[in-house]
Amino acid sequence: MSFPLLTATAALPALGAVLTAAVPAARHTAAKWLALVFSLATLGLAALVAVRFDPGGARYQLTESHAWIADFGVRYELGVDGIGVALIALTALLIPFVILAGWHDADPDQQSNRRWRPTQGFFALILAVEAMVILSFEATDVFLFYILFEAMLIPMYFLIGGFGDRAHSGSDENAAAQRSYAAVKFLLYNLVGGLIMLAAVIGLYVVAGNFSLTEIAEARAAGDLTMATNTERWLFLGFFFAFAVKAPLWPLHTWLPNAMGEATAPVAVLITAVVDKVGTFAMLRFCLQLFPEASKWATPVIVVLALVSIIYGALLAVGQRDIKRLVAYASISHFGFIILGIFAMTSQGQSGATLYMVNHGISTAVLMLVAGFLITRRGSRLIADYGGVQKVAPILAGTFLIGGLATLSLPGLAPFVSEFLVLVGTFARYPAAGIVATVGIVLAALYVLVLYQRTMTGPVKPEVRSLPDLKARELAVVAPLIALLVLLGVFPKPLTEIVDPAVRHTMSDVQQQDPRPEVEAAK
Amino acid sequence: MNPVNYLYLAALLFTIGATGVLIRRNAIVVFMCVELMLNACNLAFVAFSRMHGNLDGQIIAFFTMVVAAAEVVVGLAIIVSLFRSRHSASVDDASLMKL
Amino acid sequence: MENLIALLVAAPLLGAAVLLCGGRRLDRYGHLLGTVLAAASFVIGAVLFFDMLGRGAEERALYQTLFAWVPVEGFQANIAFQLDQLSMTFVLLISGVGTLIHVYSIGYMEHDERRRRFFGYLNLFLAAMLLLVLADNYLLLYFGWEGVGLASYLLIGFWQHKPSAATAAKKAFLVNRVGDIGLSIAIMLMFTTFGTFTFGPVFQELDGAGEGTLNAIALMLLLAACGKSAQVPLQSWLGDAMEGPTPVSALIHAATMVTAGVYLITRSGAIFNAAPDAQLVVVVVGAVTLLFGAIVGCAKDDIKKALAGSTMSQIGYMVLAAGLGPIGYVFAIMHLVTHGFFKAGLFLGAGSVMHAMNDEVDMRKYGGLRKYMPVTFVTFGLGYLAIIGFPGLSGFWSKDKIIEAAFAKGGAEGWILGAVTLLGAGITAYYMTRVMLMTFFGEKRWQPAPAADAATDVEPSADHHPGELPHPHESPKSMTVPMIVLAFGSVFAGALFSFNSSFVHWLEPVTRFEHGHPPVGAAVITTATVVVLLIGAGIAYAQYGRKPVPVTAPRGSLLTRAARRDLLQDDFNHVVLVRGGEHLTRSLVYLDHSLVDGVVNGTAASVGGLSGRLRKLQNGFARSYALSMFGGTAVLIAATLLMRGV
Amino acid sequence: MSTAAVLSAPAVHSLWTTAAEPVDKIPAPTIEYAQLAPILIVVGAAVLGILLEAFVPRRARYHAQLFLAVVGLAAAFAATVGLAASGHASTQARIAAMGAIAVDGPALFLQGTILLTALVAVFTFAERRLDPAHHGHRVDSFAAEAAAVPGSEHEKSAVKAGFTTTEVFPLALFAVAGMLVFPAANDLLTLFIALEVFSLPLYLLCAVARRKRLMSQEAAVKYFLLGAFSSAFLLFGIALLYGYAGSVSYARIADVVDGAVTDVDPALASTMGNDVLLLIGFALLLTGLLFKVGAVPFHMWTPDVYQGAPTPVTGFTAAATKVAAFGAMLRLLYVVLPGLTWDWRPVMWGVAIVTMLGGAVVAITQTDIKRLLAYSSIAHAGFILAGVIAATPEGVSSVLFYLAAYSFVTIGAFAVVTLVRDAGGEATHLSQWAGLGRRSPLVAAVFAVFLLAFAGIPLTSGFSGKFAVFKAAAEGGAGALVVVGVIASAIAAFFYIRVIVLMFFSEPKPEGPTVAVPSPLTMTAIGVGVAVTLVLGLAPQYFLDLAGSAGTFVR
Repeated sequence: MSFPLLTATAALPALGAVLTAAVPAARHTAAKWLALVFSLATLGLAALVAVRFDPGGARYQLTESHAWIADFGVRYELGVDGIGVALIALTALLIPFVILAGWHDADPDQQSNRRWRPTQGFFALILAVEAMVILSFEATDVFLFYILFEAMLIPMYFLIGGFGDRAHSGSDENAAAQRSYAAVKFLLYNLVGGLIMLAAVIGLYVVAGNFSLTEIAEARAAGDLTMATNTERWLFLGFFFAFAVKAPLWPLHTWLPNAMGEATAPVAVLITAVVDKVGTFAMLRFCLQLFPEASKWATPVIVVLALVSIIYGALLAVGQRDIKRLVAYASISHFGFIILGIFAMTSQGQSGATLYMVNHGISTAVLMLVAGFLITRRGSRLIADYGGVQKVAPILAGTFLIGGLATLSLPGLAPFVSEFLVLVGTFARYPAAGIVATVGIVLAALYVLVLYQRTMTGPVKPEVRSLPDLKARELAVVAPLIALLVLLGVFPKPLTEIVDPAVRHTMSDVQQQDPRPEVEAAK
Repeated sequence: MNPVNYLYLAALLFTIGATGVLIRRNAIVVFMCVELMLNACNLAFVAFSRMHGNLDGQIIAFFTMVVAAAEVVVGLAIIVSLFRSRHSASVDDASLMKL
Repeated sequence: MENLIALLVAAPLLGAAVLLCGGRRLDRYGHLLGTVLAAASFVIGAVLFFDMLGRGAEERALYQTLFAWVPVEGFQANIAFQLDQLSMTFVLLISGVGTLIHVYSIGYMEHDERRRRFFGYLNLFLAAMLLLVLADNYLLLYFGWEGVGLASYLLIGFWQHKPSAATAAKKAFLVNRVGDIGLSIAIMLMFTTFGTFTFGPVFQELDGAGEGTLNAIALMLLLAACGKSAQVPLQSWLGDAMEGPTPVSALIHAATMVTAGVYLITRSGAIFNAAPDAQLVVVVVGAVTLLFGAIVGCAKDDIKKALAGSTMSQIGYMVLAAGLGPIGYVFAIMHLVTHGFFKAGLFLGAGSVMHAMNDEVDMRKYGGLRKYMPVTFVTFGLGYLAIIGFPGLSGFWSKDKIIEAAFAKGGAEGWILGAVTLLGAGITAYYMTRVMLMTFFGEKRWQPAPAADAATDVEPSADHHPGELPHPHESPKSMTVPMIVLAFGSVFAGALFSFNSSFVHWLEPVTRFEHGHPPVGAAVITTATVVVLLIGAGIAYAQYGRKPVPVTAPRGSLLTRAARRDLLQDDFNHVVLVRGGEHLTRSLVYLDHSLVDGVVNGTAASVGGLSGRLRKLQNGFARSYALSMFGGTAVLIAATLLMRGV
Repeated sequence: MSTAAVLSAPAVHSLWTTAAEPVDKIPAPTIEYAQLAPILIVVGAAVLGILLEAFVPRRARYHAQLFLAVVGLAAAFAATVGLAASGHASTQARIAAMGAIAVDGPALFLQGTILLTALVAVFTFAERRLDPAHHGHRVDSFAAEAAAVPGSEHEKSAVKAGFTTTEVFPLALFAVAGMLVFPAANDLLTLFIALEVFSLPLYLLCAVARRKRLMSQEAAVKYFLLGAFSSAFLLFGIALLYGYAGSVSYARIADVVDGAVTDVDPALASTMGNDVLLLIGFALLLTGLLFKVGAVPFHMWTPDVYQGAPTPVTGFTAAATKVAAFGAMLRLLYVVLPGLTWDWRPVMWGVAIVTMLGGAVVAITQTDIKRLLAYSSIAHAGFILAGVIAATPEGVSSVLFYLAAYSFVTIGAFAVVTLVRDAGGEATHLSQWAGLGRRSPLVAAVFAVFLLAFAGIPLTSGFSGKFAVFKAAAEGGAGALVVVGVIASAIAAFFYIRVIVLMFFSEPKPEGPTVAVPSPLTMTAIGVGVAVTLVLGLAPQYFLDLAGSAGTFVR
């Protein structure tokens, strides 16, 4: 038996979480370093996964399979395809930066008692989320995936509710109340989604008798397993609902602005850049693969919802007065693009959607983390409280602008590639949808530039006059991410190479072919 | 006499007992009504026993009496201690816990 | 040789990267580095140009593929360049004028503490613009297209502390984005139609596509061109873009970037030729903008805005010419190049004047400057003569050809277009004469410099002395030399291009060329043009040369007032788009909270309310609990019996 | 117990027919002592406990009783394991005590669960470190002298003398004995007797709280009256079934219901034809059992009793009663009335739905942690009912698994409740729990684990159980029930989360309660709860196998 690399990649951060949590209260700095070291080691393992992965090889690689709960037809089955590798890499990559960015977010205050160890808890929870997210990208057993899908809510919930932003728009009690409202909303939305999925998971078992993604897919392809049309549709809806809540898709999105607004910036990044990706990833892997017919059946509605998300999210972003909520609504718009790409059922769309997941993760991380640095300095999330920051903190403003430009999909930065692929892929199948989605890029420019203009330009407000520019630690967080944005914007080939074969498989799962160009079709 | 009539009587007694439980306030009386219900059961047992021509029902009736006696012991102990604390045996007065 | 192409882009890109990431330690040499790298690009361009001249007309194009950019199943986009005569023309224009403006900026931005960054942005612009014209496919072109948009955004808003500059920058980017939708959709259409968006294959496969599709593609490309080239209806950003430093206006908003739309249409000539309906729209857009810009230019008192109106108008000429098809492409590009010289020169002249006048832009507060700034006056004057089409100067050669081509369109259309272009020439003469007279002639109307406005946080520049009258002086060498070079271009470029139809022959392999046959003789048209421009100039002289110019603008006619407000287009935008948009977003924010969230919260609340009511059943009375049990039993019995139907 | 032997149908018959003949010798009933060992050990321990109460000096009683109870329960558990190991759960399953008691898989599994639960509960009964010592005497949760009037001189002197109600141990043992018999009962009379044997001690246990005695007594009265009321229904149901089948033996009734009897006399023929007897009798019988499991609308005693009873007793009642009652219900529905499946399933559907939704909905607005847990237990009863409804062997084993998982979480949760105290005893109002996570992160975290398990979050036993039950229900054709269950779970999640929010995200109040440091007894109880919760959540396979192999009833 070979070394269980995939398990190790997930187990390492889990181990890190346990060890971090166990650090004595007085040694909270040690806890941070420990967490950072573990996250970097995880990144190393993730890199190893990427290296060991052979784009031309089998669909699922580095597979592991062990008996687990035979009674439920559940096995501990892992395996990655290109999409999984890309997202594991994203997760492992972002966590060290999240940790570094949140370095002081959970420092204990003086008067808290000795048993309350916020720092240890904060970093342990982040690592726990990392472990679960990575494992969920690796799971090829539906049940295993479901368990992780649900279980990761708990550490996220504590991260949102327990370590809220110290900057807020109201009084202290108000902030605590809002934060716990946001955490509860996050948990309940996702839990409801998850429970509905649970019903579908059980239904799937009743129909298929086991939870192995590969086995079910093979049986379906071979005709050994047939689902009644209605059954398949109901099951699909059950799965999709959960993923749509997580993603989030309009109109199930309202938890995201609250959660991202109230959480600290690194946690907000964790939500939108990492955890939410599990939802879109699962649409691509589970919805399409398990229920190809129902996926096709539901596509028109989902495409419309995705379009609404794109436009609606962008318009609401324009209307926000709170920086972090603005970024949250922008993310909703972007998730619309991802979902649109997935359900366009073209290779460009799905490759684009996968790339989009990665790129959106990085670009939002830049924008959100810089916004977090800014907010921590000034102690307010309200756009109106800023002005002229560019003058006093040019590097901060510059990095913020780059994050914003990535968000509006400027060519040369990574999100452009993915967004364009999604648009092209959508347009090829649904021209009208492609055109409507294109409007989203104008609105993206609007909310990004309005945000930049109001916060960074114009006369320097007295309150921001003494804001320091980015410190070395903060620059160390942002600079590599920006470099990555540029690299993936100009040379995304390493990513497309591993994603492409996986998308081909998915396309054949749903028995879809790309529409042929008009000229060729005519010949 | 038609054995079914005994059953009707048993059902009647049972219903009277149940109604008593629902409408009487005094815990002792409520408890007596429960006893009445148990005795209605006994009547039914005995009647059925006779109908079927086996002894099971009659033996059960004895058991029921024993159980009823045990219930009296426990019940009265509880009710009496409640009465001594509250100087009232009304079940409606004992409503500290609600909602 | 083709390996040099990438260097064209790489040189300024390197400059941008070094200058923008380098930090303060580069402040002292940054501008020089930027200028040298811009010049390097020009030198490489020149080398490639002479190399190109050495080959036969049909073998001149060079290709270079760097690497696969977005290789996805069925979708192949490369970072690959195509350097043909059309691209070469632009490369020389961009890097040439760009270098001059770098030089000019050394002096112009001398006192700005963020000069290094300014040069970084300029280099970024050059790189993006070169990428735009060198791309061998539409997606890479789009890369450059947005890249110049970004550079334009950064440079318009360079003085970010001024809210007006920040707003103008944002507006420019946004309006351009609207145009970009067109380019995106055009690329998508090409992809679904041809399976590719590389120039060569697309143009070869055109026969296989339906005319409707081609019209759609062409119209989308036109939309993109309208955004970038400030054509009606997306012209509104250009006037505001004058908030940027003047060298920026000269380079980006006069000579190069704004002409990218013309490049796009010319580059896609094959598509437009196959889409006559779309071509008609192109012509109409060009004609409308031509007059629109000219009228706006007549009413503006801000020297840069007047020139901006002129730019719009001149690009209108180019677009119109490009819309005429093979009879016009060459002249569109020719006018583009000559316009690049004289308009850049005019802007630099304007910048020189502003530099001397405490950054005053209102021409009503100039007057009589010819004596104080002789070099500026002469170079500006030559540019003026060139733009109005004074016979023999550059503008004459290129504009005259366009007017001819417009008449040659034939039929009623030909007459209408010809008339419009002629009228435009007259108006051009009018407003340019007005600018000339108000600035350099007449008596001094100088005003004391306003006190530095604390609210806008403008730092006083070195020669900014609040409360004093300006002391106009000639600008330093670094500024005047580029102006002189451009003046040479303004004077001689047209003749050079027209000599032996050299420009036509140069571009013909790329754009194709057909001789137009105007209904009247060329000489007649030329004469008419000269007459019209004399009339225009004469009216202007009558209004502004003979009478003193009031320092405060008179109220003016309805048209004048409308023209001052950009023919009310901004008001329309404000009311419909800005206000409407604000209402829309505000109501959506409200709806998101009350409706989308409200449904969920309402459900939660109603469950909670139900809970509260059900809770009341638990009233603490043992007897009611017993009743519940009794009732439950009854229901249970009834249900059981009912099930059986007993 | 030996009397039950007389009732086995053939024996009675011969007795009846030979009554007139001279009696040479009375045929002695056969009792399989070994197979009944768990029950007998517990009964013996209980009886011994009474004797201890009578003869052991007061100061030694606590330790003696505790020792006896623990040893008795542990021995009984060992006996259960031994029986299961020797195949009595599967191949050797048979009916013992002349037809009165079944020794088979479900019975042994449930008995084992009850015994373990009881063992843990006894630990919490014995906890004496939570309250400060009174007059130098350590005190537990039970009144010094339950008979004394609250606040009277009599009570004070009892407290001063250091009296304790050590009777709770034998009472608990009797209750356990009844619970052991309840799911194993193989005739209706044994069922009834077992019901009373475990109910009556519980009524008393509810009444003996040391603090808040009025509430304790009120809880006892309510529990007693309603319990007696329900057992009357049960008994009348038994009477009707007896009338229908002419026997109270499960096997016989099942045969009569199926029409599989050969010796039909005219009386039986006439009653057999009367399905009304059967159906009403069944409905009444079900009423009695649904009361014990706390299903809507027979649930209303639950919150009041859970709140008023001493918390260790609440935990014990909540966990063990549910196990026993569901065990009996399973046997009744699967062994006695499989022929009525089409009659009882729709009714049970209805009950399950209103129970799941009712419990979850009303719990939302609760303000007392014990009442909240009570409503939660109601909702859980609904989930378990969904498994019962499956009417398949998987349904049985899923319910067995769920019960095992649920009971340990429940006992653990109530054990944590005993720790959070202020001057007035346990601080059960939710507002007092605000900020607990900051004061005592560990206790709060443990309680959060229990709450998450109640909510059915993956990686806890609650999820495994819920999944097993819902899976069985779906496979058994009750997909719609699963959907309702999912909705109810979602509603339920809300209030579990509310408590977690309160503990972790609210600022602690300065005058808030303190968390007592318990003795190893309670720590063990809580530790076992956490361990079982996590083990059954992460690696439930062994226990699922166990429950699966124990899924067949002997008939």
